[in-house]
Amino acid sequence: MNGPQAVTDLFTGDEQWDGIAAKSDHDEALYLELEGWEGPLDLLLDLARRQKVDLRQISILALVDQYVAYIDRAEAMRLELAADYLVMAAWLAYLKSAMLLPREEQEDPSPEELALRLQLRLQRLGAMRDAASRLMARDRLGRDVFRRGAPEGLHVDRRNRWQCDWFALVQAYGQVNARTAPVVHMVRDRAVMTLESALARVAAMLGVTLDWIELAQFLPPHADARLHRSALASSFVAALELARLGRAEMAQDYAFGPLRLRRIVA
Amino acid sequence: MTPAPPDELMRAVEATLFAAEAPMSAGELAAYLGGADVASSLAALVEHYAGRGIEIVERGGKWHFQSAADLAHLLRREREDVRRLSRAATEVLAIVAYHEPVSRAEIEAIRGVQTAKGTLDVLLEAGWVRVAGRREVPGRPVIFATTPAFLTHFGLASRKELPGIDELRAAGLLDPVDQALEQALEQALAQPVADVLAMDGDNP
Amino acid sequence: MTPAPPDELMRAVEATLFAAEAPMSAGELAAYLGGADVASSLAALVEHYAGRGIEIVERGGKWHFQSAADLAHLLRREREDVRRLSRAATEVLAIVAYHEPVSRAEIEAIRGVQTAKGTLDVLLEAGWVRVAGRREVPGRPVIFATTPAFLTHFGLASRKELPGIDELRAAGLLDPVDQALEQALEQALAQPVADVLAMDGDNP
Repeated sequence: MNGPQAVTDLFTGDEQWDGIAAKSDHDEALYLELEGWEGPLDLLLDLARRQKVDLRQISILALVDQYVAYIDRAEAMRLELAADYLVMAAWLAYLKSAMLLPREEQEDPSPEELALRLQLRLQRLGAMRDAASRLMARDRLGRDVFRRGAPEGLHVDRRNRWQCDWFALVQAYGQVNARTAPVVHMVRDRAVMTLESALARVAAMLGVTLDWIELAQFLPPHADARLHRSALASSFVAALELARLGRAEMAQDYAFGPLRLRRIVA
Repeated sequence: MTPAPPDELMRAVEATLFAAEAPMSAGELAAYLGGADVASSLAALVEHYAGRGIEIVERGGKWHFQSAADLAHLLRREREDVRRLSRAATEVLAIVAYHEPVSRAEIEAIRGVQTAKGTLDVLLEAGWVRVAGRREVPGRPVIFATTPAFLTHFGLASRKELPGIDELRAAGLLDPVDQALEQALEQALAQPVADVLAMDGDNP
Repeated sequence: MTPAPPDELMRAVEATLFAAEAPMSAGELAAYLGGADVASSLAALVEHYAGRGIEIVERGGKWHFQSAADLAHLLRREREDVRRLSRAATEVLAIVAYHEPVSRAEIEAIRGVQTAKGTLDVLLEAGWVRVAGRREVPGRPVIFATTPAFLTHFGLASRKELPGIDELRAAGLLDPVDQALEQALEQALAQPVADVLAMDGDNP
């Protein structure tokens, strides 16, 4: 509100919606309103309303006559008519003649159906036009009812408080360094006895005697635990290989008992 | 009736809604006020302001203060921020509101006339109509619906409050013509011929 | 106390002041309302609103509505979200701290990956990193350095207190990448989902 104003000045009403009901019945005025129609259906609706009956009871024949008469008058007054008004006039004239024809000569769809369709369309348009009037007549915000003129407004200032600790910082730097430092791959030297050396060793030791020898005796003395395990596995496979070749025989007195080996003399 | 003095939550809801630049939903209010349950405060405030010069109203799920409607004669003014709508635009708006979601072709079928592009644009720009997706039929036409701002502007708590919508629906006036025609023809078949003719209005 | 129902003039004054875009004097109100005597209405309104969430006040002879003074904190709220620095941001911060002043390209060279713009923004927002001018090389890239707030936050008297490479190695912080990655993954799995997302996301 910009300063005071007398109430009387404010009560000037609202002209942005002047409604449709207030059309004059006066003929001249009616014809001059031509530009105000939103198309032929709109004009038909207004003419129908002039019958002052419920749209469900409207006489389609009378409406056709009214419309055609209206178009004729407008043409006589040399008002420029858009083509769709003339198309509608022609269609209505066809509808009227079909409705007056004897029934057996009628085509499909029947003129009654066409008339009913027109009537339904008029009803729907009429309903929406009334609804629009009622909607516009409501207490509208900013016209009839008002929100607060000068609201303070609500403000939420959002701020982030970032968190990070010393360890995370230093660890991150360490990881960056570790990630980007050149990486050297080294395979560690491991104490193993290969199958070849085990084969040579077992064969050589078998060659010395014809007696049974326990597998454990083939293993290198004083080997550390990892070499010992490797040597045991390799020597066992070597013994199996020699037995397969027919150069040695194996014996074991009971399950998990000591495994013995003896040379076969060819 | 001696109303209880306002409690702190009610005062906070009152002050927040009063200061807000836009309508707020109960959820927004609650979030703003640290998760409080604002429903009973809102109800108490509505009651408190009933009959006063200003009131608290709910429109499309959002709450705001506004001046009492019966004081319109005092406050009414022509302002640029109230849109002047052409007759075409008011009809299109009504059709969208009562039929939503609705395509442009459906609007034109009801109005019997092509709708100028500008007409829908005005409603979109006013923030009363929005594009509500596409209809999954051949051509996938865009469909339109109203917005919460539409409800706010026209003082409607929801679309159910659209004037006369129940009667229109009951009368079948929100159904497409084809559907209504079928029903009418079925009814007509069940009636004697004379009635059909009377219905079509043979008498000049 | 049973308040009298508001009379019409009081309602009019209430609505007019509410809708007014600027404070109004009693004289302006009276003129607006057709010459009515608004003094008693204003007094009654002041009394009515006493203790509520909103109030009517006079300032320099002009009247206006405002939210209750004790609720002013509601109108401007500050919300502080505590957020963990993402892994990427932590790395960038560490690089700035160890190598400052350092350009973005140099940071990327050290990290071995591209750095999202938001990552440096976060550090600037946190107040731990500042723009420290430009490097006088072709392109004159912006260079970054840490701030006193950085030292304060991490409890450092100076940057010299940051552990050296040898110390990092001794602490196992220079372990091969895959191992470090595994650790990070384990940590991540032990964290709530939200934290993991925060760790991965550079942006607030």
